[in-house]
Amino acid sequence: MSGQNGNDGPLGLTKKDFASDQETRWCPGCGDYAILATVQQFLPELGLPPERLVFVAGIGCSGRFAYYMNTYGMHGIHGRAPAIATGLALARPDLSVWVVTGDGDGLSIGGNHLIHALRRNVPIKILLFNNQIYGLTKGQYSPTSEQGKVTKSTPFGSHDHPFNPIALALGAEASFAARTVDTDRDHQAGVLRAAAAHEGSAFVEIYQNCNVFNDGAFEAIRGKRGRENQIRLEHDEPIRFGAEGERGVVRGADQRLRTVDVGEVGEEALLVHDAHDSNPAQAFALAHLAEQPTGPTPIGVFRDIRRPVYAAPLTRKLETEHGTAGAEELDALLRSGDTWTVD
Amino acid sequence: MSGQNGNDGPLGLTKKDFASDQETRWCPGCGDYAILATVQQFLPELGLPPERLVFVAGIGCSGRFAYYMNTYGMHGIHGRAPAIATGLALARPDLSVWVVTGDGDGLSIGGNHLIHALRRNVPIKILLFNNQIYGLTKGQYSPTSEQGKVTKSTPFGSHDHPFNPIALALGAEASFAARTVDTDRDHQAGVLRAAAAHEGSAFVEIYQNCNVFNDGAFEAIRGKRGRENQIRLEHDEPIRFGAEGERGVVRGADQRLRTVDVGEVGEEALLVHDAHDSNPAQAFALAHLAEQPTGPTPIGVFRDIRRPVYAAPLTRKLETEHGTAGAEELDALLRSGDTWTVD
Amino acid sequence: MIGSGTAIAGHLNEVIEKERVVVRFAGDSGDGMQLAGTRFAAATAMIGNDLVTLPDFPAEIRAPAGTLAGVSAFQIHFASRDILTPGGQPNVLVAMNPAALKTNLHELERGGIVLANEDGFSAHNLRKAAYDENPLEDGTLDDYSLFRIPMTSMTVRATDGIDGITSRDAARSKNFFALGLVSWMYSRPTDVTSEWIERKFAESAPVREANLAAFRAGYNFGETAELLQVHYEVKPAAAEPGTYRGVNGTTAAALGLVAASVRSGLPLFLASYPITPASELLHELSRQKGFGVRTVQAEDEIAAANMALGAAFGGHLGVTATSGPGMDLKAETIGLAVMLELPMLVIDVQRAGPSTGMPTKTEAADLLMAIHGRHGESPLPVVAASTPAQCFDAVLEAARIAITYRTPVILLSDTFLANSSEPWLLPDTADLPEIDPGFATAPNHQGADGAEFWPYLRDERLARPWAVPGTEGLQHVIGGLEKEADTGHISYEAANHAEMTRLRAAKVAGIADDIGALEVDDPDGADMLVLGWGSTFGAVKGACRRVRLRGGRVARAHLHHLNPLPRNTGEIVRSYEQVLVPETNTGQLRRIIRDEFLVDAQGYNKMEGLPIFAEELDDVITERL
Amino acid sequence: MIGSGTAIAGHLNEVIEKERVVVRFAGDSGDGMQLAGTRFAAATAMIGNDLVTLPDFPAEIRAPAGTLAGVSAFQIHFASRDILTPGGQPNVLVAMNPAALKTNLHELERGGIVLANEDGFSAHNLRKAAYDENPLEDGTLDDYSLFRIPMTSMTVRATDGIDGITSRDAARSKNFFALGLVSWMYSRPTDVTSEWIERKFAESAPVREANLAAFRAGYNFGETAELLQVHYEVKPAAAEPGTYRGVNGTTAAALGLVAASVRSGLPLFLASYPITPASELLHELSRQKGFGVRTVQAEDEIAAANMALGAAFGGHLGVTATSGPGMDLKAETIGLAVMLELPMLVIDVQRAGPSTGMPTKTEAADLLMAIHGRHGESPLPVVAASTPAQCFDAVLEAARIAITYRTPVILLSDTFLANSSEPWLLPDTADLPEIDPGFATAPNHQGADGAEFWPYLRDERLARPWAVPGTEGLQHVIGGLEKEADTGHISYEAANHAEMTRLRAAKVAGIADDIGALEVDDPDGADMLVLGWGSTFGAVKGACRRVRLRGGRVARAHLHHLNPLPRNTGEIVRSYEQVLVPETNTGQLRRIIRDEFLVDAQGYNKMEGLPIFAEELDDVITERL
Ligand SMILES: Cc1ncc(C[n+]2csc(CCOP(=O)(O)OP(=O)(O)O)c2C)c(N)n1
Ligand SMILES: Cc1ncc(C[n+]2csc(CCOP(=O)(O)OP(=O)(O)O)c2C)c(N)n1
Ligand code: SF4
Ligand code: SF4
Ligand SMILES: [Mg+2]
Ligand SMILES: [Mg+2]
Repeated sequence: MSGQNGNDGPLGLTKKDFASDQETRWCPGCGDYAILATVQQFLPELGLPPERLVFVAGIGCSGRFAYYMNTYGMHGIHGRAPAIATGLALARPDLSVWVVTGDGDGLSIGGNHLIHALRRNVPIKILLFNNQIYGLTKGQYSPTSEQGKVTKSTPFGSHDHPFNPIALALGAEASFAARTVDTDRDHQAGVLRAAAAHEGSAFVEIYQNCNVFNDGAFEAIRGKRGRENQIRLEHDEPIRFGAEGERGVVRGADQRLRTVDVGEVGEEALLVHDAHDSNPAQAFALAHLAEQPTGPTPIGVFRDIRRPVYAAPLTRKLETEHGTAGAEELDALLRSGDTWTVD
Repeated sequence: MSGQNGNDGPLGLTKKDFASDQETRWCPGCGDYAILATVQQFLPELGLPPERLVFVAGIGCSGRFAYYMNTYGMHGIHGRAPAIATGLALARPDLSVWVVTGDGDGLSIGGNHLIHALRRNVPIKILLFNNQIYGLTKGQYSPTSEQGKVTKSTPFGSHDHPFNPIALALGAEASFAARTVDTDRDHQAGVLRAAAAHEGSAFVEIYQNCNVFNDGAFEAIRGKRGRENQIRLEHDEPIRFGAEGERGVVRGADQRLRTVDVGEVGEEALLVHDAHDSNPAQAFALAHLAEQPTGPTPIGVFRDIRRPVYAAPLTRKLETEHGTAGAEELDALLRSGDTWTVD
Repeated sequence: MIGSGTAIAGHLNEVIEKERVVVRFAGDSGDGMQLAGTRFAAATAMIGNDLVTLPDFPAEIRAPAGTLAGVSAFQIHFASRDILTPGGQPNVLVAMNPAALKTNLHELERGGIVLANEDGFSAHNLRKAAYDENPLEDGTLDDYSLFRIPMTSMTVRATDGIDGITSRDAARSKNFFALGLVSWMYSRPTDVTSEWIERKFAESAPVREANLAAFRAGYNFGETAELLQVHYEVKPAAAEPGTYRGVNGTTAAALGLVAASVRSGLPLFLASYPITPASELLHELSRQKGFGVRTVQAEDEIAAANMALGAAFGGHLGVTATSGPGMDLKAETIGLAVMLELPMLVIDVQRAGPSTGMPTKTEAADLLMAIHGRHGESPLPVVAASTPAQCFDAVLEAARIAITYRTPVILLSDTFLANSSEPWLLPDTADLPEIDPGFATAPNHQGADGAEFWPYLRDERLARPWAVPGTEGLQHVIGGLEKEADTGHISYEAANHAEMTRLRAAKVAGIADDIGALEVDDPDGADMLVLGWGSTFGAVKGACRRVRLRGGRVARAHLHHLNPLPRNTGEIVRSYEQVLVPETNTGQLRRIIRDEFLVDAQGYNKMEGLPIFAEELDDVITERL
Repeated sequence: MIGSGTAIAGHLNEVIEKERVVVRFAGDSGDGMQLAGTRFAAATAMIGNDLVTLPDFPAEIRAPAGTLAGVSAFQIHFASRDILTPGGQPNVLVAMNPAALKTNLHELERGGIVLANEDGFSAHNLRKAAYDENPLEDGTLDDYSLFRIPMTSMTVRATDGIDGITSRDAARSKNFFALGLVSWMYSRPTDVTSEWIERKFAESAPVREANLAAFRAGYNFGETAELLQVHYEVKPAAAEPGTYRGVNGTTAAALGLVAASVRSGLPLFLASYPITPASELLHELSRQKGFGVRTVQAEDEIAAANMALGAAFGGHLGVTATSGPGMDLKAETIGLAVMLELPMLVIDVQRAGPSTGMPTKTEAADLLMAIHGRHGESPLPVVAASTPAQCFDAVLEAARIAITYRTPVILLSDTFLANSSEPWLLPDTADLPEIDPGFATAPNHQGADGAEFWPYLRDERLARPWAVPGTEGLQHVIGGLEKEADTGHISYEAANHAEMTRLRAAKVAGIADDIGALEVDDPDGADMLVLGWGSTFGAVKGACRRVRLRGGRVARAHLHHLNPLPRNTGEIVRSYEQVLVPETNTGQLRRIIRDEFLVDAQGYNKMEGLPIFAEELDDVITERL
């Protein structure tokens, strides 16, 4: 399918049209390389020329991403990318605005801008590279690090209960929330496709391996047998997983979601995923099926609903308004209200 | 019950022991007065002398609260009260630390500190006075204002989809989340009691009427027939409401929560509230039973679970450690590592 | 006792001509004093007096009625010649209740007129204002001309019979009674006000009628009343011909932004977070229709600044406005804008005090912060407005610099400028400066393998090319890391950092060639120069005039550009024996002048949350001459 | 070509005595150069040489191996007399690969020694470093003494036979080979290093053995090799008697904080958000056991500052540390602390550039921001550290001022001080200043209805009482709104604001009586004063010594307190014809001196992300004398 080779963009653009000439500067083996490759390969699908795309990045290893794209880009300050992107997207609805952030950039210092961007439903796509660590600053724990994490800043283990990024996004009224894996090219391309198609803000958490400071954090769903632990959510499909899809998800009598052997409960007992459900409760329950990606973990699109895009009609109105008003209108404006004349 | 008259504090303290001599400066009729009275009346129950309590307030009409308490207090800067309180609570576990904030202070500028305080589970009690408006700055819309709100800053209506504070708190891993109403003295006292008893951070949303800039926002559950719209959550009790409790909450076949006539479905079909459920999914679903408090709306304790309090054991250790180490230990510390002597 | 009603009996309805008058309306927040004041100002402007007004709100939203904290006042200074400040001591004080009298009396001129609403001085209100005795009776006012007028009851009587109006409603119209009375005292035309009432309350007949009745009653009372036999006339001021309107600094700034948008062709994008007093600009622009103005209420000041910067990257005129603590929060983003070299306008409506301070009071103590308040060396231009109406030009100038030089600019205003108003001689749009954004549209460098776009290849002004997203072939990435000169690639190279530091500073310093010289007003070769900036303009000009009227020799100059300073500033300050810098801070411009020019500039520094008035400055100058 | 191995053949294993030597180890980030350098420094300190080191990390976490961006270097300057800077031009350069050679060669002294790891110069690595020719062969090094040594292969051979070690692992030990070689060259003792290796790698026998073998091999190679027949000796420096340890600025600051906690009896509370280079302080203190030290990694710098402030309100020594952009974000909270008048320590480890700038490079351009970087008038004391070890005293002094005067204090350090190290003569705890928090424990005012506590009733130093929660009867509320003098109640009263503004300023200014006078080092009555602050200390002292050795007359003084300045500062600067202020900014202290004292101070300003070195400053002074 089209994510495979970037050669089929409507404009005949290919992966290399979206790659800059800058030398990549991540550690050898970093998961960021895989994400970069997948994004560059996917973008031709959008049918937009590179100059219509903007990547706004925060600070962190993830933030370097912008330099490697042959699009417009801004490498802003720590945690503020969603705000910068909001301003840009509201000013320029003709652009496709993407945010690249990290678990520290987006969830620690930038948490407030993230949740407000999501509730506002501004048309920006937010890619959060979650490696559960601060990479650029050489290995402190992050808001997604598991409790008890031993890092440079927590030599005796961290005390913080981590965020579940998807749950946080849903709690913040996100109209689109999804999760994918750095090295899982097809799945990632599928999620990017859905995010791009979504009107309004889209939140995409990407499990990303930091092989220097937090190697193997996602081994359970990224490693050799990882596929078996990936509970891939597909809209309107019963939720099942495992090597032969022999496992599934049901709601137990205690009202909670559980994983079961399909054999035992039967196919029809399985929960059917509804990504378009206007009520976020079910998606939230799925997000909490796994507190940490150390066992079976849902990935894919948790939620994708239609909701008015922030100020969309007004934005169109303003676009047409601007320019029509010139010197004459300005003179009139200045003279509005009580005026008097001296002669 | 004990909330009624403040006369029965274990220390024989009464309401007035917690009231300062400062003249209250809220608008006549403001809901803040009712909250102040209830809190002052409730506090004697804690069995703590006033000097052991600290109220850390943000900026806003709500922030004035601190001045009216005869406890220690800090009226900080806009949005930062949870961070100030976190520092104080970690430094001084012997104190009972309360935060007073507003929907703008706590959810707009201060959103990040709020969600991080909740996930950390620091022992602070956060009272968020939600009047769905910016009061002190004379009436701009807030993150909890309904979409389309006409205010000074949005003369043609706001474009923002509001936060659901309880849902946001649950998305941020809050171990305690509750909602109550300014004028509902007993219910409010009950919620405060539960919050005080909870170990770790407690988030309490209080619907508060701003009769000057947003009068009647909570009429549906605060007005004359308001009681009927209050879906009062009680742990282990079936969830029912209405004048004679004739209405209730069930989970429909579509997996969603619904309100029904108890008569039709029968008592046993009703959802039983489990505030101690380690999984926040159900509490989250209840939070979304009403997007705005304009009809039947759940109030009370949504969630109240035990989870390790941030660094509690370490804090105890540090307390004993400090002071034991003096000049001798310091000399030893300075001389640790490779040293050499010149003579 | 002097000044009681009877004392001035005798001369019947005498008309005394006055050159200048200061009237202050004071009452409870609920008494509608701001409204009465504004209407009085409107009528006054109409008949061609020059005027400056100054509202003074309570800090509390609605402090309990009758309390000292709840007093709301509105002062208007009007004259038959151009005036420059809202006036120091009022000549007339309208006091609707004891609290209003208590908080304002000490500022009234000795022998000044007190118009007291007798009905407001109930035992209850006296207690609220912490008066043991009734000041209308215990001699407190012996040194003033006191007039006791039962305004409330007379208003109720006047509105009696208007249906749909209870006497409780009726009492609410007493501010129009007061307005009517004062209008008569100063021979203001009644039609302007009556027509306004008709328009304003068109939809509610009872209210309209009640207000009209009260207004007429007050006016007629003045005319007929026995106790008040004298009234005054203030002739029109000789003003430049043209069309005028009354404007406060907030409105002038809002219009300046719209003008900058029209003249530059850039859509206006304002992102702000509410804060007193800057919120008003957000309110004003959010109502603006027809010019494609976009306003956003951000989640905080940091987001607001970043949204404005994002919009600027997209080719809009990105603006953010704030006050006090909000400025602190924008520092990091402003530093980023310095690095990105993108146009961005930061409007700082200064307010009193460090931290939360005194949010509703005025002060101008953010100057050094504007210049130095970011980590590292991050130079940027700073412009300051001088009068309410001049906020229009100041904003336009700040926008011109930002766009032309691709730099964030901090525009300094303050609470006094934002809230007070003056007549504004309306400009013709055609005469306003054209601003050319000069977007980059094509590659600007021939590289080994073809044409390239170098985002930091500068023009003769050292400004970099501004290529907005959507422009084909000019894709580039900018960021906060140090970048290589010309190419804009990331660089940690020692010599390059030195060069870029120099370039950023030189670009800003070079703006001095583009802002004109500092003008000095020195008619008679003085030894002392009074150097002003910001809202001290009126006070300095007024004080100098007063000194000169008494034959004193004093020169004055006013800085609208604080960074860079006009080229001739040093030459000027060095040419005077004394340089006096009046500021509502502890001497911030003074420090700059001393550092830059090694001139022993001295200060007059007022830290009271109030503007500096011509009268007090006159004393200071006189004493030091 | 001069300087090739053969060229200096003849004099066999000759020992040449040297006064001072600068060695730089340079290689790929993966080559362990920092480790080699640190151990060389340790051994050097042990034998009593004086020394200063300077590490230079790449900005990238792990730039691709072999690239220019990936080069990591460590420089050590050691001598038989006290020295003050990490040295300008190295005498010896160890280059483990082509990239290391390329990025460092230009700084090597003419004719200096290059020890190149021949094995590292593969075609692949040459390409990575963008060399077309092999610089070891194309004459690039004709002007230097080049020694080509196959360090990798010799290391592999030396470790051959150690079981559990593949040749790939073995190659990793090559940094110890280099260390051994240089240790021989400068006659460093081997035992210190061997013992350290034993301890450090105790748990992994293979690694331990491999490193030991590599180290010995390198040392023996030096002794036996034909090509390298000369080695050097640097005699111990005459140092004050006492116990020493090597320390960098980060460790010294961390220990200073613990000392301040012990001497004041206040528990230490550090809240920080990670940022280069300040993170290291958080790391260091988070490891600290036994002194009740609490560290918190906050969600951002704003939260960190507020947590520290909250802890301070609770009676802890509240500290927050950051760099660059982090300082911008703390401004609002620092302003609140100024209003609250609570002790709080803000440590700013300055780094290069505005915005994100050059995060791993050094610069000291936050001085004016520290003083003016908040809205309104919010004065606070500023202290600056001068050498790595002096960070201990500077922190202690800053804490003393904060606690004694109830004020936030900004302590300025920088990347250079934080990362470089020097020998530290350890103090006796008993000799350290006692700090008395003097908590308020009882009411301090007799009110109408009994005893009251007034939180703003000041002592003779103008410091307010500090009553911590939990103290019975002293309940009070403090906040950011302006407050009435003495009582601390909210006040918007004009005169009160003026008075409080004066008091806040006077309190800070008064600290000048408590910090001692500025000392001048002027042996022979010079006309020029070199005035330093912060990390220029070593360079200024060293440069002056060099000038004097050549018979030049120059005076020097160093400011540890930047606000307030020592009382005699004006007197001193006025007493010299020339005042030279060297800074790694565009002239921030210079501005202060000019403004305060109207003295025409001149600057030497270096903006290269590097410290100022004695050599270059010597030239500047000499040229201006
Ligand atoms: C205001 C500010 N504070 C702190 C920093 C230092 N800093 C840079 S990146 C970063 C966190 C990086 O973590 P994350 O967002 O997870 O990105 P990663 O490197 O893991 O991809 C920090 C703390 C900064 N640049 N600016
Ligand atoms: C940094 C900063 N930004 C803005 C303000 C202005 N401000 C004060 S309170 C407030 C919002 C108040 O709304 P809310 O938190 O809902 O409290 P309420 O007045 O409604 O109780 C704002 C914007 C400020 N004081 N500080
Ligand atoms: S530190 Fe981790 S996240 Fe950063 S580049 Fe290296 S591997 Fe990737
Ligand atoms: S503005 Fe609203 S919230 Fe504030 S005091 Fe008045 S009524 Fe209460
Ligand atoms: Mg990360
Ligand atoms: Mg509110």
